[in-house]
Formats: sequence, structure tokens, C-alpha cells
Amino acid sequence: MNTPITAPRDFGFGEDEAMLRDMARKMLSERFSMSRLRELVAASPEPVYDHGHRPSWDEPLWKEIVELGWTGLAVGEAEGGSGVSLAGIAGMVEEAGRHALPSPLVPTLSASLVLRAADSEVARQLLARVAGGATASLAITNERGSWEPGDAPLNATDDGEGLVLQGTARFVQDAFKADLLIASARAGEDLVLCAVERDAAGLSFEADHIHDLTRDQASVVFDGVKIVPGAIISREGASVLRSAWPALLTLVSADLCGASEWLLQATVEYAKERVQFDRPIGFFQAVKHPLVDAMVEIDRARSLLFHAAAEIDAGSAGAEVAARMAKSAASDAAAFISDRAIQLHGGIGFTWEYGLHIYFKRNLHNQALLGDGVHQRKKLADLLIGPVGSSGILNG
Amino acid sequence: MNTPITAPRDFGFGEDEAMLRDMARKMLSERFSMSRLRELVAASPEPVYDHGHRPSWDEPLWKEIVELGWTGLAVGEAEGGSGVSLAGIAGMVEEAGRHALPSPLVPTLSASLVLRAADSEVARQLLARVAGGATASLAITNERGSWEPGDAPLNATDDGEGLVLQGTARFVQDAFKADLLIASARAGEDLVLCAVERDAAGLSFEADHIHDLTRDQASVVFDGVKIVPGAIISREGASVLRSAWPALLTLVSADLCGASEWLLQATVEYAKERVQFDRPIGFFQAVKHPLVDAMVEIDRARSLLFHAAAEIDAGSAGAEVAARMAKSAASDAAAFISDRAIQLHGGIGFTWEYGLHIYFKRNLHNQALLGDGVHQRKKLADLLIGPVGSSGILNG
Amino acid sequence: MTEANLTPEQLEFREYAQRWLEENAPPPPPERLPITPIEVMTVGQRDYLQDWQYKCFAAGLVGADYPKAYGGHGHTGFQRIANQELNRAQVPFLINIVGLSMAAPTILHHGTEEQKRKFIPGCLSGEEIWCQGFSEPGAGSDLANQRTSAVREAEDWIVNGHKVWTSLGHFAKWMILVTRTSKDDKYNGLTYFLCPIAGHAGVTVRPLVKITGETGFNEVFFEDVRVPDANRLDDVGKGWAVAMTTLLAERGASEGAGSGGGSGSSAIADLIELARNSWRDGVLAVDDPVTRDAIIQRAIVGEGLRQNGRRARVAALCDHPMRLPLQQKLTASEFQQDNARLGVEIAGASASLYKLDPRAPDAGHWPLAYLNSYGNTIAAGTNEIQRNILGERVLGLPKSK
Amino acid sequence: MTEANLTPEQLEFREYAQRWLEENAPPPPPERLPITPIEVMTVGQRDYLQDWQYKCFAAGLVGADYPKAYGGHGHTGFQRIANQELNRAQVPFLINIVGLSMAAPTILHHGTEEQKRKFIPGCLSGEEIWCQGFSEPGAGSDLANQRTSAVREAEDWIVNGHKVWTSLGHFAKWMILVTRTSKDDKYNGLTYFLCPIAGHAGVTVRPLVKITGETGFNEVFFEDVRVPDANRLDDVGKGWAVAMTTLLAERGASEGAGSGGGSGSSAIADLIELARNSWRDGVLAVDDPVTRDAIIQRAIVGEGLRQNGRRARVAALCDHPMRLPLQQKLTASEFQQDNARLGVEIAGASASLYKLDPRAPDAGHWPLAYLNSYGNTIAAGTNEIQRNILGERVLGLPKSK
Repeated sequence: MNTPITAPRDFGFGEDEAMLRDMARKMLSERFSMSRLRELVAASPEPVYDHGHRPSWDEPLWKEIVELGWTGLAVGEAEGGSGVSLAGIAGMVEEAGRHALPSPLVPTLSASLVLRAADSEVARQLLARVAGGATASLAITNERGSWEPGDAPLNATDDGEGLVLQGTARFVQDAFKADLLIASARAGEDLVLCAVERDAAGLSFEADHIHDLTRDQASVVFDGVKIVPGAIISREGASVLRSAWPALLTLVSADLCGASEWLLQATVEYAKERVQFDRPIGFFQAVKHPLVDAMVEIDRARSLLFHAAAEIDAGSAGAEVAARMAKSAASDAAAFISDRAIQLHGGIGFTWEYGLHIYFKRNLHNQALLGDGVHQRKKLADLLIGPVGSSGILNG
Repeated sequence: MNTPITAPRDFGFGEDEAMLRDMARKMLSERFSMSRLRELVAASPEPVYDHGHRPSWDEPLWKEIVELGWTGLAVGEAEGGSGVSLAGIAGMVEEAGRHALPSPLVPTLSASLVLRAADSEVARQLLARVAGGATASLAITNERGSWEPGDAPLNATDDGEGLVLQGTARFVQDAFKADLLIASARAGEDLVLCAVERDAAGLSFEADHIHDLTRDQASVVFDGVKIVPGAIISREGASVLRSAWPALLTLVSADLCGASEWLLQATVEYAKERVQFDRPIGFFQAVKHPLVDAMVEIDRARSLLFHAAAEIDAGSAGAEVAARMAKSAASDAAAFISDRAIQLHGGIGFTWEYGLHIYFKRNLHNQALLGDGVHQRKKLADLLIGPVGSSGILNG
Repeated sequence: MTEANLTPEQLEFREYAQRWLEENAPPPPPERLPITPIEVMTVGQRDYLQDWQYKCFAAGLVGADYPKAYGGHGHTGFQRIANQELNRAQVPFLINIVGLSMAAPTILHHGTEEQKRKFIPGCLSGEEIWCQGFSEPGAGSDLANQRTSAVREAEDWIVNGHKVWTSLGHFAKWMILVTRTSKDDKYNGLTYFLCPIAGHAGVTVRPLVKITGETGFNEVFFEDVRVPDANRLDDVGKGWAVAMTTLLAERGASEGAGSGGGSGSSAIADLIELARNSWRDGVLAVDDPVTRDAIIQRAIVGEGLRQNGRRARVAALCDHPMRLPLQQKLTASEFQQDNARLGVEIAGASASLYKLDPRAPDAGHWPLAYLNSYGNTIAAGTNEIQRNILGERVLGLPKSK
Repeated sequence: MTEANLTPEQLEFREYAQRWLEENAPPPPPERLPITPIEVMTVGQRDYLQDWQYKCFAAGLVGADYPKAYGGHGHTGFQRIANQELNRAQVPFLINIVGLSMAAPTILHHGTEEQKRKFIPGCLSGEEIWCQGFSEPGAGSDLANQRTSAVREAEDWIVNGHKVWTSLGHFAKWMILVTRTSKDDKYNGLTYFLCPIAGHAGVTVRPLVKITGETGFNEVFFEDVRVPDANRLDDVGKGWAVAMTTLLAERGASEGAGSGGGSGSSAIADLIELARNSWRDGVLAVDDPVTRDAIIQRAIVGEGLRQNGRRARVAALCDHPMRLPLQQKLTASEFQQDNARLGVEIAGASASLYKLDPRAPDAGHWPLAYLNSYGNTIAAGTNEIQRNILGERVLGLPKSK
């Protein structure tokens, strides 16, 4: 609430960041059109929905993306990355969202932001691997789908040589695309963050059967997975996750903003062309005004997104507030434009073939991921108002 | 939720009730037009707002209303009233709301419903007085504006000859129009309900300075007011109030429904006549669709209103749920149409002279009275879902 | 508590219906049933549901108020009671929704004696499934945009064109079909037919896949399809008026035979149960006050819909006779959509799971119900059109189109 | 943290403005000030506010970027900084809002050199208060409906008609006035004048009373009012285009000189404070989770508005240059309205109390602010019209009218 007015007025989004973003936009526009997306992930519902295949993704394109250095964006230059600001990264993730790109980009960036927050030698080695093209994902969510950084899904016991992990991490994003996992486990009073290779002994993946066609998700079972000391990223995992959390929220918010803007523009274009009652339907205020309201919501989310990125880049104490505001606004804006996009397209938007649903489902997934608007606002109330019962007057 | 489908399908609203309502409508339409209302309560804002005068009301009309027996509607035939069902009463209160009638009708009906619930000899004597034309109001609200029947505003001590009341009752409706007050006071473990004459020694009235131009409201100070045993209505006041509460909610809901329907129709008429951009503004969906949404909300509230009345008339266990649903729906419907009425009238609706504000403010007052939608839903959650923490699984 | 306006016969019929439903509850379905009839996909589902409708029909719970001459049971005021009891008993829905809630009432109103005798019995018994041919690609909610043509040739009409959004088309024997018979007059150039579908020469039914990945609605192509003039309903050029009868019948069918059984009253209980089994911020969602408020909002809307249905029959409490009936389609479809959306929110991360995932809450009901809910807010006149209709026909505001 | 794009002069100016405002905070007002300039009612309020604006002007915080020839201070990029500091310092608002945010920018764009020299200085210093004559009874949001006529007579124009909704009219020396000079062309038949008001023959200003019972806006009657042709702004028949400049200037004035000081950033803190002092269901409202959620929703919208203002200046993050600026009027007015409505809800039964009631929470602010908020959602093009403008000018949808 009290952002100093001297914060960088441009969110730290200068020429370099704009150039990176424009290059990403250009590349994805050329290489990953809507028809390519439809063909790739939604040629038919059967493979994914009826037979439980994992949704397809464009691995050759991903290889190019890695070569362009996108996975190293959040890795510092010392570890071989490009050390781009989160403002710059947010701009690029918006483009991934706008194209509903199936890829481990967000999970890998998320993992690298956690590693940066850990600031350990192990973390730095892993960051160098990520900068070199390794993909990663976070295995930090428990059975209850808790978004509390301190609620680890796993238990760790010390067997003298290192740690042994036991338990199941749920809702691991793009798990089947990840070379390594960053897992959080409770070890007595501590919460440890460990690096686990995808082919580690005792590790198994159960694919979730999900609606979103642009990612995979898994429950990852850790059955006595051994962690050598050199794979222990941090023993203060809760505080590491907590400090990385605003950035994680910002990445998902950026994806939501990009996809939502795509839905808005697609619906606007449709409303200009589709004729009903002798008029393009965009003539009617029942179509026009909801689209304006959607625009207002998306713009709010987007401004809060870049504000959050700038606050995080500045190491501001307001980073968590800004990031939770961005995620709340982005989740709600996405819910609204997803809804109106289907409704205002009418029958055609309800068909599989037309493909609107790809964005609808990606948004629906991201809305819940890391907590929906209601969750963020509960946290914000604690931050901005103080915890319930803290007002100093005896209630009763 | 589980209303038996065998509840009276017509809400007990038969020919007699329709006739009573139609007579009320006819009388008020003839005797209490919008111009009369404006002239009476809103000729100028100064007397009420700047000089703190109490809003005017039509006392000769009220005398006729008393003669027609409206104050005795909720009084049983044994006490000289007409013993009309709450469904019938709801229909008449809707008409009072539709005409924004300034009068002690709702407070007096409320008091008589509490007296009926008390079912004591003292209560029966007082009911006979009400049937004879006495007006009444409830003095049961404390400093915090609590809508909990057990939260009495006063303290009672026994001086050997009876009780002595001390304290201040807040938000007493139409206090200056009431011949007698039903006050609730804490006496040790008990909550006593007492009848207090308006000229009792130790009683003083501080007029609240309020926005609503169609009622008065007061803080009533009880400074050692003596209550003889023959004025003690009940020593189980909390359960009496609790059993009357659904009916009290229903009366306010009826007023809200009537006033809201008036606002809807007034705005619809305006939208048919007012031309902008070469069209009556009702042509535009930005005007038409909100009015339809308001109609839907008002209809929901109205159906729930008569459901609540029927449940109460039937002595059903579902009465409280039905009444709280009605009040929640009526409060929210009123908020919405009040808002749209001003907005869609544009500049003219913003002027004092036009008079829309009289309904707006009456609704705003009634929305809060006995608890707004959020309050009712909190209570409903406890009734329909069970109290927080009652789900039997250990939270944590 | 008495049932004020019921005759002794009607009271007795209610008891009979309750008893019959208790004693004749159908066996569990061979495979999971969809939420509404328009999502019926498989032959297994169809056979099971057709069998159930036939049993209800034979027991007098369907077609209760239709004349005996047309296959009905010839009573008065029995159907509403039957529908209430079907709803209460939580039995499966009646599959022939288009036949019951659209075709039969339209034929009863506009048909010849011969048409009534020929077509209505199969609507009621469910032996002949019907589908609706109103929507066309590009025509949307504006019925007057119809382009599928019918050209007279001796005693037949030759139909060419393309219909979409045809629920149950893959199982239908008949279609209620609006065609263009004159290009000169937008509204008076339409004619209404009862068109054979299954196995009829020139008709191709192609299933469309919905956003859920399920089928259940179709495109239907007409290539020189021959329809006898005897299958024309009402006069040439009267198609728009006949279609209005159909749409009004459908909109008013909330308590008509079409909606017997099915979802609705249990939706809130389902949401509460979901919240009892979902976590939010370290507590059960059912203990989260914001979630509780949202569930109760839904409960109030649901009870409001029930009580609207009740008030619609008390003339003294209805200023305008169509005010409540015309709201039905709008309010019911948004009620279902809002319920499903809330369910998705309560389920949180688990709402990502498709119905085949063993961990999906309530077997994946919520996200599927949410996606499918757009079928109802779009079809049969989008809810935007419903708001126009209400604003114009009930509130008397000037026409928006 | 650096201020990326500021010049050294601008940075220095910010320090100066901060220091000046600290050292020159005005004394408390002699009577309670309203929430916005358009509610100024009394001479006491006016004098106090006019004095304050003059001090700010003399200090260089108003008119900072206007050329010196027109009474300004001749800088570049200073005004935005001054406005930010005025806002931050929570000092009283600038009273001459119409002069600053509407008249001056319009005259700068359309005026002759002589007009600029004559009229702009008084706008900036606040010595000459302006009002706006766009709205007419019956014309509403459609500027082209203007009926107030101006007829040429030698070097003068004779004006007859009736304007409403004229904030500050009772204190105004000048009015920006749109008149009809030709009936033949709806849009090209309008002409724009800078019309004398106070003490001018034939002009009658009658205060209108608002729904709050407060005055502050007026009706203005013109009876054979003589306006010199020298007071015509731009060409005869160009009135509509000039008025568009005015309205766009106003809509973009969020951070313009007109909004210096005043409410906004403190609104959320006020809501929280209110909730700390209000009871709900036996606990403080600030501890009620549903209330907390509602307050935080408002806080997010408020922060979003602030960050929109910031993003509007980063071209790389704005696809369409007018997309954010044109939202300002809509979003700011609804933000204020929604805040006030929530305050009323939190205050509960106490929201019934008028400002003169000693028990009224926050001196009766919330219900008054709520009622007054409709002034802003209606005036200067209703928010319905704002949504049309955004849909058409930004999204490129077809015109609704």
C-alpha cells in the first residue's frame, strides 16, 4: 500500500526487456500459431482424456528455446545465466501464456528462483545446470494442495550418509518434462530442500489425468529416495520458499495475463465479424460492455504484475503484498474473460474444434495454482490489516 | 432446504389476503401519491438534515389506517385483532414499502409479533391495547448494533417492588411515534422483556439524525425506569425474541420488496420515455439488462418472502432459514435496484427534487436493519452447514 | 399442512406416484450417466434411459395430462405432481427431453388431428427420440437467419442445408425442423417440419465434440432430403410463429415433463459435502467463512428458484403472467453454472483432475459440470437473448434488435 | 532505487515540492471541507480553497508546465511531479477543477493567442473560477442533443437556453459553454464559447439540491445573454470537436492538475480503521473474514489504479496508447463508489446516521460519500457511455449508437 513514489517508474521494463519480450513474441507468433497449438494438443480429445496420454508438446521448439537461453533467464551471470530481471521475465512469460505454450518454462524458472533464494553452493551448481539447459520443477505441495511454504509433502530421515525421503508430492507441474526436482521435506524442526534427479532410485511418477491440455501434472512418489549431502540445497527451506514465493506467484500471474489478453482479443475479433440481428455482435452492449469490463480487469492485473516484478527486483519489503495482489487480480481477470469468451462466442466456442477451451482450461488450472483470489486475499488481509484478533480491543 | 413439497402451495395467500392487500394498495395509491410523499418528507432538506427535525408523517392518514385495523393485523382475535396470517401481513407491508409510507406500521407489527411469541397474560393485555390503536416499537438493540436476540441493551435490577432499568437502547425505530416500548434487559442470567410507556419517569429520547426521510430513529435512555410486575412481559426474553425473529425479518423484507419493485417500475417507465442517441434509453442493453437482472433479484426475494411467511404461519422448523434467506435476498436486491435506479436515471435522479433518493435511503436503512445479507448468510451457514469446526474431522 | 388447491384425485395421485417411485426405483445404470439428457453419448446410456422413460410412461407419470387419443393418460393437473415426485425421488432423468418439452406441446398446439395421433405417443413413451433443428452455423440466436431451404415438389418438400447444436441427433428418429421456404420475407418465409432423421435418405448426422471432449450434440446435413407435405406443421410461412411456441414451451418446461428427475435440489448439499472434503488454508473449506458465504449465496438462489416455481402458480402474487416463467431458462442455467464454478473453486488444485483420475473429487463432476454449463447458457437463445426477451416482453422496454 | 527517467531538474523540483508542502501546509479549514471540489457549497469553503490554490500556484506547483506567456511557469514534466507530491502530502484539493482540467487545456489547444493570454492565467491561479455548461435537461450524455441556442448579432452572439449539472456555477466567473448555432447539422451545428457568468446580464444561476441534501451544483438559465464573438473558441460549427478535447482532457486528468490532493490512497486505510471500530456478529468487523476479503478486494483495485497510472507511461507495456487513459473516469468513479458502499455496509446500523449526528462513524462520511459517488458515475458521460467509448475507441467494436 505504501510503495514509495520513488520506485522505478518504468517497473524496470526498459529497452532490453522490451527487446527480449518482442523477440519472444515474434518467435512464438511465427513458430507456434493457434493452428499449430490445436493440432499439437487438441487434434482429438481421445488420447489425453480417454486414454490418459500426457499432452503433447513441441520438443524441437523447446530445444531452440533452451538454446536461446530462456531457461537461464533467472540464473545469475556468475552461474552462466543471463540474470534478467523479473520484470523482463514477466514480459516473456506473458508471451508464453498468450500462445498457451506447452513447456516446462514456468516450472523451470520457478525452480531457478527458489535456487537463487537458497543462495547455497549446491544451489549455485544446480543453477549452472539449469543455465546449461536442464529443466526442473518443484515438488513442494502436499496431499491437501496446501500453498503454505512450510507444509512439506515429504518426510526426511537421516540415515547417517544423508537423507532418505518418503512420501508423495502432489500437483507437480510438468513433472514429466523435468530433469530434476526440487523437493521439500520435513526433517524434525527443519524443512529441507533437496535436489532429486528424475531417474533417482525410489522415485516414481503417477501422471495426473488433467483437463489442461498444455501441461502435464503428476503425483511423485518418494519411496526411500536417498539424498547425498551434495544434493541438499537448504536446511532452511521454509524461509527460502517464503522468500521466493512472490516471484513464483508473479510467474503464474504473467501466464494468466498473457492468456487472458489472448482470449480478450480473440473475442473482440469474433465480435467484430460475427453478425446477428443484422449487426456485428460487438455492436450490442451485452457483448461490448463485458469485453470492456474484461479489459479493465486484465489491465489491472497486468499493472499489478509489473508492479510485483519491480518490487521483487528491488528487494522491496512490499514484494509479497504486490505479488499476492497480482495473483488475485490475474486469477479473477482470467476467470472472467474465460467465461465471457466462451459465452460470447456462442455455439462455436463450445465446440472442441474451435479451440477456445485450450485457453479456458489453461487459465482454470493457473487460477488455482499457488492459490486462487480468495486465498491470496486472506493472506493479504493478514499482511495489510493484521491477523484476525490483533486489533487490540477485546472481542466478544 | 428441505421444505416438504406438501407445504401449502399458495403460501396461504388466498382470496382474503389478496383482498386485504388490494385494499391497502388502492388506499395508498389514492391517498399517498409520490407527489404527496415528496411534499411531506422532502419539500426541502433543511428541516431534517440541517436542523435535525424529525421527518414528517401523515398523522390523519395513520389515524384512518388504525381505524381500518392495520395495527391489529398481527393480534389474535381473542385480543381484539384480526389475526391475519403473516402471508397476508407481508402483502400489506409490501404496499407500505411500495409507497415508502412513513408510519409506525412495521415497528408496531414487530412489537405485536414479539408479544404474541411471549404468550403471557401481560403480553395479551398489551396486544389488546395494540389492537385498540396503540403504537409500539422494540428497544432491543445495544450500542454495538447487535442483531443477536440475546444481546440486551439494558440492565435490570430488582428493587423489591419490581425491576429498575438502566442503560441506552440504540436504533429504536420510529421511537417518537410509539406509545409504548418493548424493552429487553439483562437480569442476571435472564433476559426480561418489559413494557414501558413513552412518558415513563426516567425515560428520555435522543433523536438520531438520520438519512432516511420516512422514519425516525432514537437512542432511548433508561435512567432508573421502574417496571412493575404487571409490565413484565417475559423473563425468557431471549427465547421469545428468537422465536419472533423470523417474523421480524419477514416484515423488513416485505418493505424492501415493495420499495424495490417501485424503484424497478419507476426506472422502467423512465427508460421507456427518456430519449438519448435518438432512442428511448431502454433500447440499450446497458439499461435493459441491468433492469432485467434487478427484476430477477426482486422476484427471488419476493418468492422467498412469501415462502418465509408461509413457513412461519405453519410453525415450521424451517422458518428461521426461510426468513434469513428472504432478508438476505431482499437486502441484496434492494441494494442493486437502488443503485441502478439512480445511475440509469442519470442527472435527474441525482437531484433532491426528483425524489428517487427517498426510496434509496429507505432501502439503505432497511438493508442494514436486523442485519444485512452478509450477516444473514453467516447465520444461515451455521444453520445449514453447521457451526465452524463441527465437521468432525480434526482441522489443522 | 394441507395442499390447498389439490383435488382428492390429485392428492391420491401424489400418493400413488410416491409409492410407485419407491417401489420401482431403477437399477443402477450400466455406466455413469451424464448430468443432463443432452449429454447422453452412448448406446448403453440411451437404452437404459429409454427403458426408464417407458416404465414411467406406462405407470402414468409421463404424459399424464395428454389426451388418451394421443397416447396420454387424460388427466388434469397430474403432470406437475408427477414431475415434483420424479424430482424428489432423485431418479434418472427422462431422455426424450426434446420430444417431451418441445415437440409434443408444439404438435398439440399446431398439429392436425392426424399428426397428433401419429407423433405424440412416441414423444411420451420415449420410444421415438426427437431432436431439434433450429440452430445453423452462422445463424446463432437469431432464428430469422435460417438458411436451410425447403422447396416444394409435388407432395414432398426437398430440404437442403446444415443444422448444428443438435443434441440427441445421433439417436433421433425425428427432428423439429425450421426451414426457409421464401427468401423474400425474413420472418414469414419460414416453415416448420417434423422431419425423419434416423436412416432417412440424404440425412447425415455427424457428432460434434464439446469443449469437455465429450460428444452428445451433432451437426446434421441435409442433401436433397425428401419430406412429405404431411409432415409440415401448420401453414407454409408460419414457421417463425410455430418455433416461438416451441421455445416458449421449452422455457416454461422447468416443471414440465422434460425435467423430471435430475440435478438441482441436491446441488447445494453436494457443494457442502465437497467443502467438507476439501482443504483451504489449513482448515476444511467448509470452515472457511468466505467459502461458507459463497455456498449460502448459492443455496439462497436455489431456494429462490424453487419458490419462484411455487409463486408462479399464485396469480395474486404475480403482476405479469409471464414474468416468472420467462425467467426460468436464464436463472436455471446461471444457477447451475455458478454452482459448478463454485465447486471448481472449492476443489482448488484438485479441480485440475479429469473424471478418469481416481483422485478427482466427486468423480470429476465439478470441472465437467462447469464446462458443460455453457451449453445451457448458450443454447435455446443465449442468455443475452433471454435478457432481451424479458426486458421487452415483461418490462415492456423497446426492442434491442 | 532510482527515478529512471527524471532529469536532474525534475529530481530537484520534486525535492523542492516536498519541502514546500511540508513547510506550507495550510491551516485547518474554518469549516468541514467536502470530499471533492464539485461539492463546495459555502463562501467560507471557497475562500479558503481559493487562497490555498493561489499559494500553490505562486509556489510553482500549479501551472508548472504552462508557458510563461499564459501565466504558467514554463517547465516540462514538472506538473506530474507536483501532482504526485500534492497527493502525497494529503493537502486540500484545488478548487478550480473545471478551470484546470477542462478550460485551460481546451483553450491551450483551440484558443487564439489573445484568448490564451486572457483566460489561462486565472484558471491556474484560481482567481477566476470556471464551470462547465455541457449538460442540458433532457440532453443527458448525448452532447449532440444540445438545444441552448446562440444567434449571431453583429459582433455578439445572443444565447438562450438552460444548462444543468453545473458544479461550481454559483462561484464561477466563466463557463465553457456548448451552444447550438445551426439546427441543420446535429454534430456540426454546435459552437463553443467562453461565457461570462457572475454578474452577467441575463444569466441566472439557481443551485440544485443533490440527493444528499447538499447543494454545489446548479442550473444556469440564459435569457438573451450577450456574448462577444471574441469569446468564441475555435470556429463556428466546431463545438463538438472542441467539447471532445475538453472531455478527453478531463478523462485524462487523473494525474492532471485538477486532482491534486484529495481522497484516493487513504480510502483503504479509512475502511480498515472503520472496520476496527465497527462490530459485526459479536466481533470487530475488522476480524470478520468476509469483511476482510471485501476490504482487500478494494485495496487491490486501488493499487491497480495507481499502477495503471504508472504503466500508462511505459509505452512498451501499453499496446494501445489510449487504453489506460480512457479507463480512468470509469475505474476511478466506480472505485470510489464501491469503497463508499463497502463503508456503509461495514458501518451497519450506524450508516443510518447523518453527518450532524454525533454518533455517526467518521463524521458521517460513508453514506454521504456513497450518495455523492453517483455524481461521478453519471457526470461527464455516464459510465455506460464510458464503456461504449472504450469498446469503440480502444477495442474497435462497432458504435452502439
